[in-house]
This record gives sequence, C-alpha cells and structure tokens, in this order.
Amino acid sequence: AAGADDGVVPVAVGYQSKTINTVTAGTLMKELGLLEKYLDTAAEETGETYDLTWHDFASGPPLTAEMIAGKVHIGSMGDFPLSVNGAKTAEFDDVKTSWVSVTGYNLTGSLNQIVVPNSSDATTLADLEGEVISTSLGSTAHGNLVSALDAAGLSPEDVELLGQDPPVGVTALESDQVDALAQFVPFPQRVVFSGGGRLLHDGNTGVPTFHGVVASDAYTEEHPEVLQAFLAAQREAMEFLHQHPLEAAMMVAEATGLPPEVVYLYNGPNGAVTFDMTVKEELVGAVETGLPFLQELGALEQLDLDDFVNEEPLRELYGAAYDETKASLTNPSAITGHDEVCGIDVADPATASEAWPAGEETTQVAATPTCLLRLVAQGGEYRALYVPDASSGTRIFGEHATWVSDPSAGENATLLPFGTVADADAYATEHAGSQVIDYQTALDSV
Amino acid sequence: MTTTKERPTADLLPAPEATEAPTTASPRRSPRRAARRLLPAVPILAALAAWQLLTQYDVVAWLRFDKMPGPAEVGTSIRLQLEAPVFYQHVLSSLRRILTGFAIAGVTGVLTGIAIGRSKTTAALVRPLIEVARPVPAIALVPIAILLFPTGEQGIVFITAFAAFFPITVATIHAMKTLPPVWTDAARTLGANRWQVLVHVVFPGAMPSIFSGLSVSMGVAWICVISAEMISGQFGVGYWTWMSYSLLDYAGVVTGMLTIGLLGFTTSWAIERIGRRVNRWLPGEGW
Amino acid sequence: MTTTKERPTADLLPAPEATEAPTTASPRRSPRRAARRLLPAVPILAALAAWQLLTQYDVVAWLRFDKMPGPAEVGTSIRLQLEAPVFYQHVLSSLRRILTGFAIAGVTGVLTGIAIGRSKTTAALVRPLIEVARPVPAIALVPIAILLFPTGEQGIVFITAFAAFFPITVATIHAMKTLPPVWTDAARTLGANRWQVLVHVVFPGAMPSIFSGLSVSMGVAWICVISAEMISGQFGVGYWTWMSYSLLDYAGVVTGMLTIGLLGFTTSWAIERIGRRVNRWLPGEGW
Amino acid sequence: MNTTIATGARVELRDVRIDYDDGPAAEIDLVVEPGEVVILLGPSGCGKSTILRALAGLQPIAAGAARVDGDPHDHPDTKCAMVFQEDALLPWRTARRNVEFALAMRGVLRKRRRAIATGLLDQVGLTGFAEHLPRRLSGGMRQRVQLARTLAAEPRVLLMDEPFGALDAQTRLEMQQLLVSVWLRHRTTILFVTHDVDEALLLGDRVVVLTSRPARAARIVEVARPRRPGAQLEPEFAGQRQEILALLGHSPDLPQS
Amino acid sequence: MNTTIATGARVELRDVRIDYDDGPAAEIDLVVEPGEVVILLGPSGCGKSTILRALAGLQPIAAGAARVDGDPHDHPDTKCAMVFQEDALLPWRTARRNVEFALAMRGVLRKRRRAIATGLLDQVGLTGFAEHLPRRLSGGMRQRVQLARTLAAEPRVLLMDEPFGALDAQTRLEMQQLLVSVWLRHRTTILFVTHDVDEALLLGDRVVVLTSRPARAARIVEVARPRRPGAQLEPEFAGQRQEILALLGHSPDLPQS
Ligand SMILES: Nc1ncnc2c1ncn2[C@@H]1O[C@H](COP(=O)(O)OP(=O)(O)OP(=O)(O)O)[C@@H](O)[C@H]1O
Ligand SMILES: Nc1ncnc2c1ncn2[C@@H]1O[C@H](COP(=O)(O)OP(=O)(O)OP(=O)(O)O)[C@@H](O)[C@H]1O
Ligand SMILES: [Mg+2]
Ligand SMILES: [Mg+2]
Repeated sequence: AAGADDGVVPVAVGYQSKTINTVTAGTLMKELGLLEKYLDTAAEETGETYDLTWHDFASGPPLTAEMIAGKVHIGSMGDFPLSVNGAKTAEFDDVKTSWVSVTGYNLTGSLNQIVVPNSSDATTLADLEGEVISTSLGSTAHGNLVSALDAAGLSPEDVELLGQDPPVGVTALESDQVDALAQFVPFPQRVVFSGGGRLLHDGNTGVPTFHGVVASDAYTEEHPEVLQAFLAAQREAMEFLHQHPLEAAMMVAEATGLPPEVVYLYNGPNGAVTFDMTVKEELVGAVETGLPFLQELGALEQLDLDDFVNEEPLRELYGAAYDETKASLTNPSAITGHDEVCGIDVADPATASEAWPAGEETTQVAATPTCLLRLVAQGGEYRALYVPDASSGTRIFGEHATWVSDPSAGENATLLPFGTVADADAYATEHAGSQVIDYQTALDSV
Repeated sequence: MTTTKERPTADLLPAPEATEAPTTASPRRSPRRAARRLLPAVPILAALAAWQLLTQYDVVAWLRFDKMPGPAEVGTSIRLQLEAPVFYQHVLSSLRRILTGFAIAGVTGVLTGIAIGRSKTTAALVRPLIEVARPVPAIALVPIAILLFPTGEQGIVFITAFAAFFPITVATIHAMKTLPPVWTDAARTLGANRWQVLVHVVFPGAMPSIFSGLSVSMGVAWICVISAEMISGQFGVGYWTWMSYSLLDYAGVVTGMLTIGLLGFTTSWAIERIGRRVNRWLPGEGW
Repeated sequence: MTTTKERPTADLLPAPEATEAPTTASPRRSPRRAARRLLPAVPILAALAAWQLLTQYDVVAWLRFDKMPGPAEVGTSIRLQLEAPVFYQHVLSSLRRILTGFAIAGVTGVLTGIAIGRSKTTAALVRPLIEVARPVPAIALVPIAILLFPTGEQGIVFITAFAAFFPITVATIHAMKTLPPVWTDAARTLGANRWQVLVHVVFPGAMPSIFSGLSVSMGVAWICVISAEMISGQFGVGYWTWMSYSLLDYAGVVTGMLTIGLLGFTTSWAIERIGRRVNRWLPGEGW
Repeated sequence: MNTTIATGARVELRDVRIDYDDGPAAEIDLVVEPGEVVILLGPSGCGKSTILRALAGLQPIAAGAARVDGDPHDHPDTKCAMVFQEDALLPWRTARRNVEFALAMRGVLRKRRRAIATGLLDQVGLTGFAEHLPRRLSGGMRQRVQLARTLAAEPRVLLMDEPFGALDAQTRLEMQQLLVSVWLRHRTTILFVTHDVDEALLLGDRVVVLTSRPARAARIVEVARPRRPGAQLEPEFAGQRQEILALLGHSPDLPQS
Repeated sequence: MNTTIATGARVELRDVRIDYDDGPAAEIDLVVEPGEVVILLGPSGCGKSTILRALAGLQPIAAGAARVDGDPHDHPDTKCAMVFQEDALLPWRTARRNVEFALAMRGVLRKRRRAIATGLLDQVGLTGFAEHLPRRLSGGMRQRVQLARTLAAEPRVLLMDEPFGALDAQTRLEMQQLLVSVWLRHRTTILFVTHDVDEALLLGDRVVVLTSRPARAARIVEVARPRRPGAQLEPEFAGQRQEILALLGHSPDLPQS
C-alpha cells in the first residue's frame, strides 16, 4: 500500500470535513497547511518526495472502506466507526490499522444529540416510543441513542430506526417524515440553530464519546516520519484552535460551508468538544463499552484493543509530558476574562457564557447566563449566544434554549438555560417558585 | 456460426423445434441445439469459478481481488438471509416500489413519447423540459423528493418513475421516427382518424421499440429504487445492501447485489417474455 | 394539429424552410412556424413561474413546497458559483469521467449487442451474464469498485461505463431483431461475408436504434457519474451537489442539479445532433 | 362514414402542381366524373404515384386545387381509399385482421367483420390464408390482401397504384373481373395506375397518358364502352392500343410486351 | 471473387423440397445448363420466390440437393445474385452507393466504383437520380436500381424475381434489352420469375410452368432460339404462348392480358 516509486511517497489522508470535532486532523490542519510544513521538514531529512492528497468523507464507514482498499493511509473518525475500522482492517495484514491519536472528546457523550421538530409533542425520550427515529446505523450517534433509550427504559425495538445519512435525516426531520433525529456533530445543533427543531436529549449518557485517528501499520512502519509529521501537525492545529478559537471556527466554517456559529458552539472554549490528542483510559474504556453493541449489530466480531491502541508515536511527540496530559480531563480551552455587565471575573466553566456580536471578530464574555442576558438586553445585534446547560453543562445556543426563571437563585443566576424542555421542567418542579419561560421572556425579564 | 440457415423458420415463438421438418437436410442441428440448452449455464459457472479463483488466490493484477469476499463467504451470508423473514420484507418493499414506479413511468412515458413524436407542437413545448430534466440524475432528486413528498415511500416511487420515464419516452419517440409512413398513410386513407391511427397503427407498430425501452427502463428503475433506498434510508433491498456496506460487511453487500440482480433478472425476463408475445410478428432474431 | 401535410417534405435536416415551395398552397404555415420557434421557451418559463409561485406562497398541497428554495435564492447561488474557479474544475472532472465511461460503454455495448443479436451461440453464452448483471444498480457497485480498482477515478469510470453499457446493448439487440431481413439477404447474395454484412448493412441499419440507445445511455451515465461522485467523494459536480446537501444548502443542491441538467442537456443534444446526421435517411419525425 | 355509401364521387384536379425538393413532380388538370374509371399510364418515375398520393390527401399540393365532390381534399378520409404500390399491410395483423381494420374504420359492427373479411379474402383468392401474417405471404398475395382491404373500405374514390403488378395473368384476370364487378355494383370512381396497356383499355373509360417527369397529360384517350372481355380484339381497340403505345414511346415495329 | 468472372454456372435442383411451417412450398427437380435462361411462371403464391431464395442459399431446403457448378449451395455467395421482389435497397445509401456496394463486394477498386456505378445507373435509365436516397425514388426506379446493383455484382447465376414488374412497357422493353445484352456478353445463367408470358417467351430458353402451391413443374416449354425482337409475331411463338396460357389456367377464349 505504501509503494514509493521514484522516491515519491504517497500520503493519502482521509477526513470528514462536516464532522467538525476532527478539524485538528482534517480541515483545520489542511487550511493551516501544517501537514505540508511538517512533511517538508521530513523530506529534508529523508530525501523523499511526499505526494499529499486529502480525501473528504461524509462518514466513517466509507473512509474505512478506502483504507481497506489501501487507498487512504491515515484517517479520522468517531469512536464506533473507529472500532469497526480496527476490527475490519485487522483481517488483512497489509492494511491493518492502529489507533494513534484522538482529536477531541466529550466525557458524557453529548456530541451526539437527539432533536425533534418544533411541532413535536415529545418532551422526553420515552415519548418517542413507537415513533420513527433517523440515525446513521453503526455510528456513535446510533450507539448513543441506544444507551439513551436504555436509560429511558426503552429498548431499540420500541422505536422504529431508520438508517439515514445525516443530511437526509435532517431533511426528513424538516419535512416531518421522521419524528426524531439522533445524530452526531454538528447536525443536531445545526437543526436547532436554523430553527428547524429543538433538542430532546442532549446526549448525556455518561459514556464518553470521541473522534480518533487511525493509521495503516504497514504504511507507518515504512514511513514513520509521515505519521510523526501528521501528529506534529495535529498538535499544532490543536494549539492554534486553543489559542484562537474564534479564528479557527471561522476558518473551518469558511472551508466547509458550515455556519460559523455552529462550529464555534462545538469547537469554541468550554465547547462540547475537548480537543486533546492523548488516548485517555476513559476513551479506551468507552470503546470497550461499545463493543457488545457493535457485535450485536454485526458490525464487527472482535477487536483486540491492546493491539489496536498504539500510543508510541504520540509518546515520541509529547515526550515526558505525555502521561500527565493523558491523565488530565480538563478542557484546556476555557472562557476567561472580565464580565463588564455584572462586574465579575469569568471563572466557573459551568456558568461562563459568551456572546458573539454581529460584525465582530471577538466575543464578549459573561460570568453567567443571566449576566449574558443583561448584556444582550442592553441592545446590539448578536450572531449567537453561548450558554452552558444548567443541568449538564453542555454548551448550547442561548437563544434556542428553554429558560427557567428562579427568583430564589443567586443574583446572577436567576435565569437558567436548559437544552431540553424536560430538564427545564424537572428543575422547575424541584424548585418551587421557578417558572419555565422562553428566551424572549427571559430576555425581557432582565 | 452455424445458425445461417435458420432465419426463415426460426421465429420468436417458444417452440422453434416445431419448424423442424421430419426429414431434415441438416441432421447436425439437433445435437447442437441440445448443447445450446446448456450454454447459458457455462458463462455463469465460468464467472463463479473465476470469482472463486481470483478471491482465493488474492489476485492483484491491476484489479485487486485480495479484499473481495469469495463465493463461500457470500454463500453463508445468503443462507443466513434466506432464513431471516425480515429479508423477505425488504424484498417485498422494493418490489412494490419498482412496480408502482415502473407502471407510472410506462404509461406516462409511452403517452409522452407518442405525443412528442406525432405532434411538432407538443414536441416544441415538451421536449425542452424533458431534455433539461432527463439528465438530472434521479439520485440528485433525493433531497428534493424528501422535501416535496409527504412520505418517503412516495418520494422513492417518484424518483423511480422519474428515472424510468425517460428511456421509455426516448424509445417511443424513436419508434415514431422509424415507423414506415406507408402504414399510417394506409390507415388514414382507410378513414382512420388521428386517434384510430394512434391506437391501431402507431401503438402496435411502436411496440418493438417500446419494449426495448421498457427493458432498459426496468434496469434504470432498479438503479433508482436501490439508490433511493440507500440514500433515503427506507426499508428495502437497497437499504439492506447499504447497511451491510455501512457495517463494512462485504459478503452482505455482494448478497444484496445478487438479490437485486436476481430480482432485476426476473422483472426483465417478464418484460422480455411479454414483449415476445406482443411482437411475435417481427422478422426474428439473428439470421 | 396542423402538421399533417408536412411529412413528405419535412425531413431531419436542419433547414426545413428550404422545402417550402415559393407559391405555397397553405400560407398560414409561416406565422405558425415563427410561433413554434418561441414555443420551447414557454414550458421553461411556465415551470419557472410555477416554481416561483409555489415556493413564494409555501404551498403545501400534498406536495410540500414550503422548504424548497425559490428561483431567486437559487439565482444567487448560481451567480456565486459561476465566479468560483473551483466550480469549473468540478464540472471538468465530471465531464472527463462521463466521456471516458460513455465511450467505453458505447463501443463495447454496440459490439456486444451485435454479437448477441446476430449469433444464437453468443446470445446463449453472454445473455444470461448480462441479464444478471444488468439490474445490479451501478451505485451498488461503489463498494466493490473501491475494493477492485487501484484508483477512485477508475472506479467511477467503471461504474459509469457499466451502467451506460446496458441501454446501448439492449438497443442494439433490439435493432438486430427489427432489421428487415431482405437487407441482409440482398447483401449476402451480392457476396458480402458476415463481416461485410455487419459493417455495411447491420451497423448502419441499426444506427437509429443505437442512437436511441446512446441517448438513453447518456442519461444513465450521468446518473451514475453523479451518484458515484456523491458516494465515493471524488471531486466533481455530483460531489459538489452532495456537499451542498450535507450543508443543507438546498439552493446549492438545486444549483448542482441545474448544472448537471445543463451538462446532460448539452451531451444529449450533441448525440441527438450526430444521430440526425447519421440517420438522415429515416422517413422523418411526426407526419 | 359516407352518407351515400360507395357511390362514385366527382374528382377534380384543377391546375394542380405537386413538388418535391428537386422540382415539380406533376402538373395536371383533370376532371373525373362520378363513377368514371380513369387510367394513368406513364413512364416509370413520371409522377403517377405522386398524383394518387396527392388525391388521397397524403401529399401537399404546391399550386392549384384538388377537390372531391367539390370539397377541397387535402387530408385523408374515407372518401378516397388507396391500394399502395408498396407493401402497405400492417405486419402485426393477419391477412384477415388487415381487412377487418378497414371494416372497423368504416364502423362495421365487430361481429359482422369477420365474415365480411373472410368473404373478401375468398374473393381475392386467398381462402385458407386468412390467418397468415403478411411476412408469410408471397408478394402477389400481399397485393391481393391490400386489394381486399381497400375494397372493404367501400370508398367513393378508389385510388389504385399498380395493384395487379405482381400477379400472374390468370390471377390478374380474376382480380380485374372482381374490380369490374365491384364497379358495376357501386359505380365507384376509380383512378388506376398500370403499365399494362391491355389492362388500361379493358378497365378504363379514359386513359390519361402522362409525359415523363413532371407528369403532364400528353393525351387523353377515350375508350369505347361498354368494356367487356374480348373487346381488345376489336379493330377500334387495336387502334387505340397502338395509339397509346406510340404515345408511350414505342416505335410501331417493336413488339408489344 | 470468381476466377472465371461472369460465365454462367450450371444449376441443379435435385428433388428439392422446401417447407414452411404450414407445409411444403415447392417440390422441384430442375437442371439449368450454364448460360441458359430459365423462366419460372406460375400462379401467385405458388412458390416461385421460395425457389429462388433456396437457390440463393437464403432458404434451407428440407429435402434434396441444390448445387451450383456441382457444389452444394446452401449459403449465399457471389455466385448467385438476386433481384428481390421486395424493395431490397439499403435505404441509407443513395442509388449510386447502393450499386457501389455490389462493386465493393466484388472487390472493385474504390476509385473505379463511382464510374461503373454511374454507368450502370445510366443504362437502367436513372441518369440524374444517382444521388437520390431510395425513399425519394419511385417504385419502378427502385426496381431498376436493384437491377443495376445486381448486374454490378457480375454473378454467374442471376436470380430475378419479377424484376420488371413495376415498369411501364417502354422502360420494361429497355430493361429486357439491357438484360439480353448482358447475357450476350457474359452468358450468365439466369432464373427469371415473371407473370408476363410475352416476357417469358422473349427472354427464356425454357419456360417452367409451375402448379399452384406447392410449386411443381407442370410443364417445361422449350422456346425457339435465337430470341429476337418481333419473334413473338411468328406462328410457332403464338402457339407456345397459347400453350402456356392454357397451362396457367386460361380458357382459350379469354383475352390475353
Ligand atoms: N416466411 C414464410 N413463412 C411461411 N410461409 C411462407 C413464408 N413465405 C412465403 N410463404 C408461403 O409460401 C408460399 C409461396 O410463397 P412465395 O413467396 O414463394 O410465392 P410466389 O410464387 O413468389 O408468389 P408471388 O408471385 O405472389 O410472389 C405462399 O403460400 C406463402 O404464403
Ligand atoms: N419522397 C420523395 N422525395 C423526393 N422526390 C420523390 C419522392 N418520392 C418520389 N419522388 C420523385 O418523384 C418522381 C415521381 O415519383 P412517383 O413515385 O410519383 O413515380 P411513378 O410515376 O409512380 O413511378 P413508378 O411507375 O416507377 O412507380 C420521381 O422522379 C421520384 O424520384
Ligand atoms: Mg409509383
Ligand atoms: Mg414472389
């Protein structure tokens, strides 16, 4: 697969431009020209010429298919496709892959979410019993849906699952052909952002979810310098994203055509995605947890995780710092700064909020959602408001959230945003005197 | 090629043996004919054998057979599916869609083709629309169909009919062009009006072409039903196959393809059969 | 319908006016003909107007036009793309693929069709394979093509050729069946051998049918190139359209569809043109 | 359907000119009285078929007017039926069903058609071939089916383009007799193209001898009536025969063919 | 290509039987000497075309043997060329190119073809129509193109199925003369189907009168030679004429048609 005629080494990288938590191994890396840079460096050492090609895929399985066919050497995908990739490629010596790094993760699984049409009566997952749900079969979103259903006391047989590509699912949802859409990044929030639906379940199942990078063993053995260059490029892309989140989001949006507001929701500070390359125990555990599901689905028979995970290249890159980084579970990218409206520093990631004024290249921070609303109430146009869900902490769109007014809460916390109506209702039930309101009411009330 | 002498007697009817004279001047034909019965099996078997060998030895000679599933693997997969009732439901869904879509396309296609072929005004009015719509690949309509139609089922049937419509229309227009004018001339001097010429001359005279169009169209209809099922994720063989692919179950993919092939074969065969019946007045095939 | 009297003079050549006699007995034809020039614009404009109205008023009457982008939106999208050089690259990629695949399909399809139509042995040997392979939707071959072919480009061309092959073959077989036997009989008594009969009689005589097949086949080829591009993610108009869809940019999807439609229109038109040239001996169209 | 079934109509060709791409094919001025039998005789390719096609309404005329019973006749209808020079049978219909087609067009009830068609086929000597498809009939047989079919239409004007060209002498004679008997019964107006001068004189009231293309009437010969078998042997007849042959370009010392 | 171009071949039909689905169409035993002209005369649908087709190798024979120059002749080749009763021109080729087709099959060099083809078309009286497509020619003109094309093939056996059926007397005479002159030059063996007894007697060495289907030789009439214009007027000729007409079923008092 790694044929190198006349000193030309093909480097075929597969990525998923739409699946934006892989940007550090895909779109962003490509836009910043980082892999080219590191390959040039490598070329000076090895004297080889590298012929780099990028291959964009809509989802993981076709990427894996190309890797099986030996046409792609390094690729990034979500956790379930990644497991399938490991299992399927292991059947052939020449294309067997290893899991070499992670792009980003979410410890609670909230990268996958379930949305319903605005007109839907459903407030909880249980309401979906007997209804049609669109998802990508075998994807992380599918697994997440099954766990969530399980948590809600339903089995997959209680609903009708339709395996559809994400955009098809979105269209189907918009034209009322399905009752719910269980999808991965960035489709659920895209629907929410465009006003085509609302969040029913924010994906919090307690099972971590992530996107990772796999590389062909045969290829990396022959060209270890390519993998090193790739990982170095990925790290630089990640650091760029951490330091210039808004710029990175704009760049990705520009390259992919996705709305920048949605990209920034996920990839911004305190976003749903934590960008960290290390292969954390929790993530390996998540893969292990998912295996029975995939086996039952018939997607794979077995996966030798010990063999599949290969942290050596990362260790080489990070050196001594690797284990420390691996152990850390905090998001290196946080919202910081001073809240002018409430007059306090922004510290608590659980409440830190952000507003993106129209026409600006920077965001304005707020210590709490309530402070954010105060800021907005002062006037001005905003592209988007980012607030953490009061129950799960998942970053959501403020203007599409369900709000609860709880006069009994602290001064800067009287207005609480929730991603789902159910969570808001639950809070209101628990806290006497509080009231579920919509965004406009909340805004008017500050 | 030894069929030279057969043209005048061979016709499309199913029993060409009946034309054999009792005291035949060329007795060598009979064993040949027996051999010919078996011939159809030869290529299929050869293809199977080639497949087996190519996959077994993981041949990579420009084409790469190393990752392809072999016949044995696929056999297991087929056996498994034949025992699963849900598989039959998939098959039934697809069949229902194809028959509906095909029927719609058949009727509208023939009518449109005749209208265009017979009237310059209609041709001027309708042809541009058709020519613009025709090359739009049905698969590109999936998003639009999902948006337009109340149910996914209708969307798929629409896409199928849309795609199947054009080959039939084109074949019918073609028939209109090649119809010997003396047939219509004769009918008209016998007092047939436009409508009667259509029903009694144009329509039967166009049948050979129309059936050629139907035959192609059935192929296209299958392509579209399957594609649409794959993409829009509605129950059916296409969906089943695509799901196998999503799970990277290549043996399943091949099973799906074979199933589709078999279904397609059956429908094509039916059309061919009916076509032969309808067009048995044709001079014949081969010489 | 006022075309009744035109058949004998109207032929396929582009300048039918030349056949008009100086002192015509039916002077009413000339203004009609001018009107007919404009007719093709009518349906296109009507379709545009309907589209505008349906989307503007978000009509939902069985079909749902509420989510559809309107002409204005699409117009903007088109303008944007026409300024983007990358769009032209997509178009070129698709064109290159279609032409290669179509050329391969054309040559092999006609040859196969003739072989099947002319020789019962070949028919017995090859037809079953073809009949089984034909209904397998080319799109289902994407997974297999990825495994089989060294590059994605070859895979797409293969899929295109595969799909385009069958309509051409079927049309050619059909032509073989309907060819008046007296043509071949005459050629053979003049001393033509099988090969010469093929080249000088069968081939030109089959041309009208073959062109009808080519025409359909071009449509199918487009379906497949586009589908394959969509699925396998290779640069091209199909890929572009699918990416628009992935972004839920429906105006982009429609732009893509229109582009594909235009490309398809151009290629079909070219085939039609050549076909008219080649088959100008046909009695004509309409009456 | 005609109201006065099968009574000959008056046919007028007033200074008619018919053109093809490469020039005029016929220029003719001719009036055929109801019930008259007019024969068109002329060299091959002169424009005889063209004239008949124009009369049938199948060919546009470039100048002049063609009228049947006073009405302009520029599109085909039941008034004029034509026996074509080419094979004009519908190949997917058997001989009988080809004839029945004409009956159906005339509005004959379905149940009566079969008997009439079979009867007509018997009359043209095709007993036993009613169920044959055209491709299983010989050239002469196909011509006769066409004749039967055209007679079945019971038109007011019969346009016959070399209808007996492929028939042997005996069958041809029978067909001629059949035609005469039909004519005697219905007094149909008949325009008849033939190359056989004897046939022309036997059947025609007038023989229009045409020039080579464009067809113009070189001479119109009135034929003595009543026509009957054996009339050809009479001296006047022989004179007309010689006259026509001479007009057609025969030098008198050449054999009659 | 023939080694001995255009010298007649010996044609043998030995107890040949030709069948269609519905029974035998011809049963014939006949030997035609090289350079002989044999006429087949018989009622419509008796099996004349069938016999010619069998000889051309286009129709399988059910029993017996057909030989040309001693070799079994069961597939078409350059030895026997045929003028078909139907319109057998290739519709996409102009008249000239139809004739050139035969020349090409015979291996005539490309540059010489055009002149020969034009010459042949001139001979059949189609000067000026060389570039017409068949659909723009009249029925008789198409027949003549076919004749020119078949002559261009310079076969050793000419099979002619009513080649002059659609021609007027004058043109027919010219074609007959053309045929005779070709025969005088090449001594081609000719089998000729016609319905015209005069034509039969003018052209034939022997006239085979066939029964109705299945065609059997009812009588073979030897024709006095040398054939020449005007011979028909001689008494012996008249006798043969009557004889044949009688065989064909004419009662003697009926007119000759
Ligand atoms: N393809 C065929 N299949 C079956 N029967 C046929 C076929 N062709 C001809 N026949 C029958 O064979 C008989 C002889 O036909 P053939 O064409 O040889 O007649 P013919 O002598 O040439 O007549 P004509 O003078 O009218 O041309 C007819 O009865 C006809 O119906
Ligand atoms: N469709 C056509 N287009 C152009 N020219 C034509 C067409 N049909 C016939 N012609 C020409 O018109 C002339 C007269 O043709 P027509 O068929 O009327 O002759 P005809 O008198 O019937 O001859 P024949 O006795 O040979 O049948 C011929 O020169 C012929 O070439
Ligand atoms: Mg004529
Ligand atoms: Mg015959």
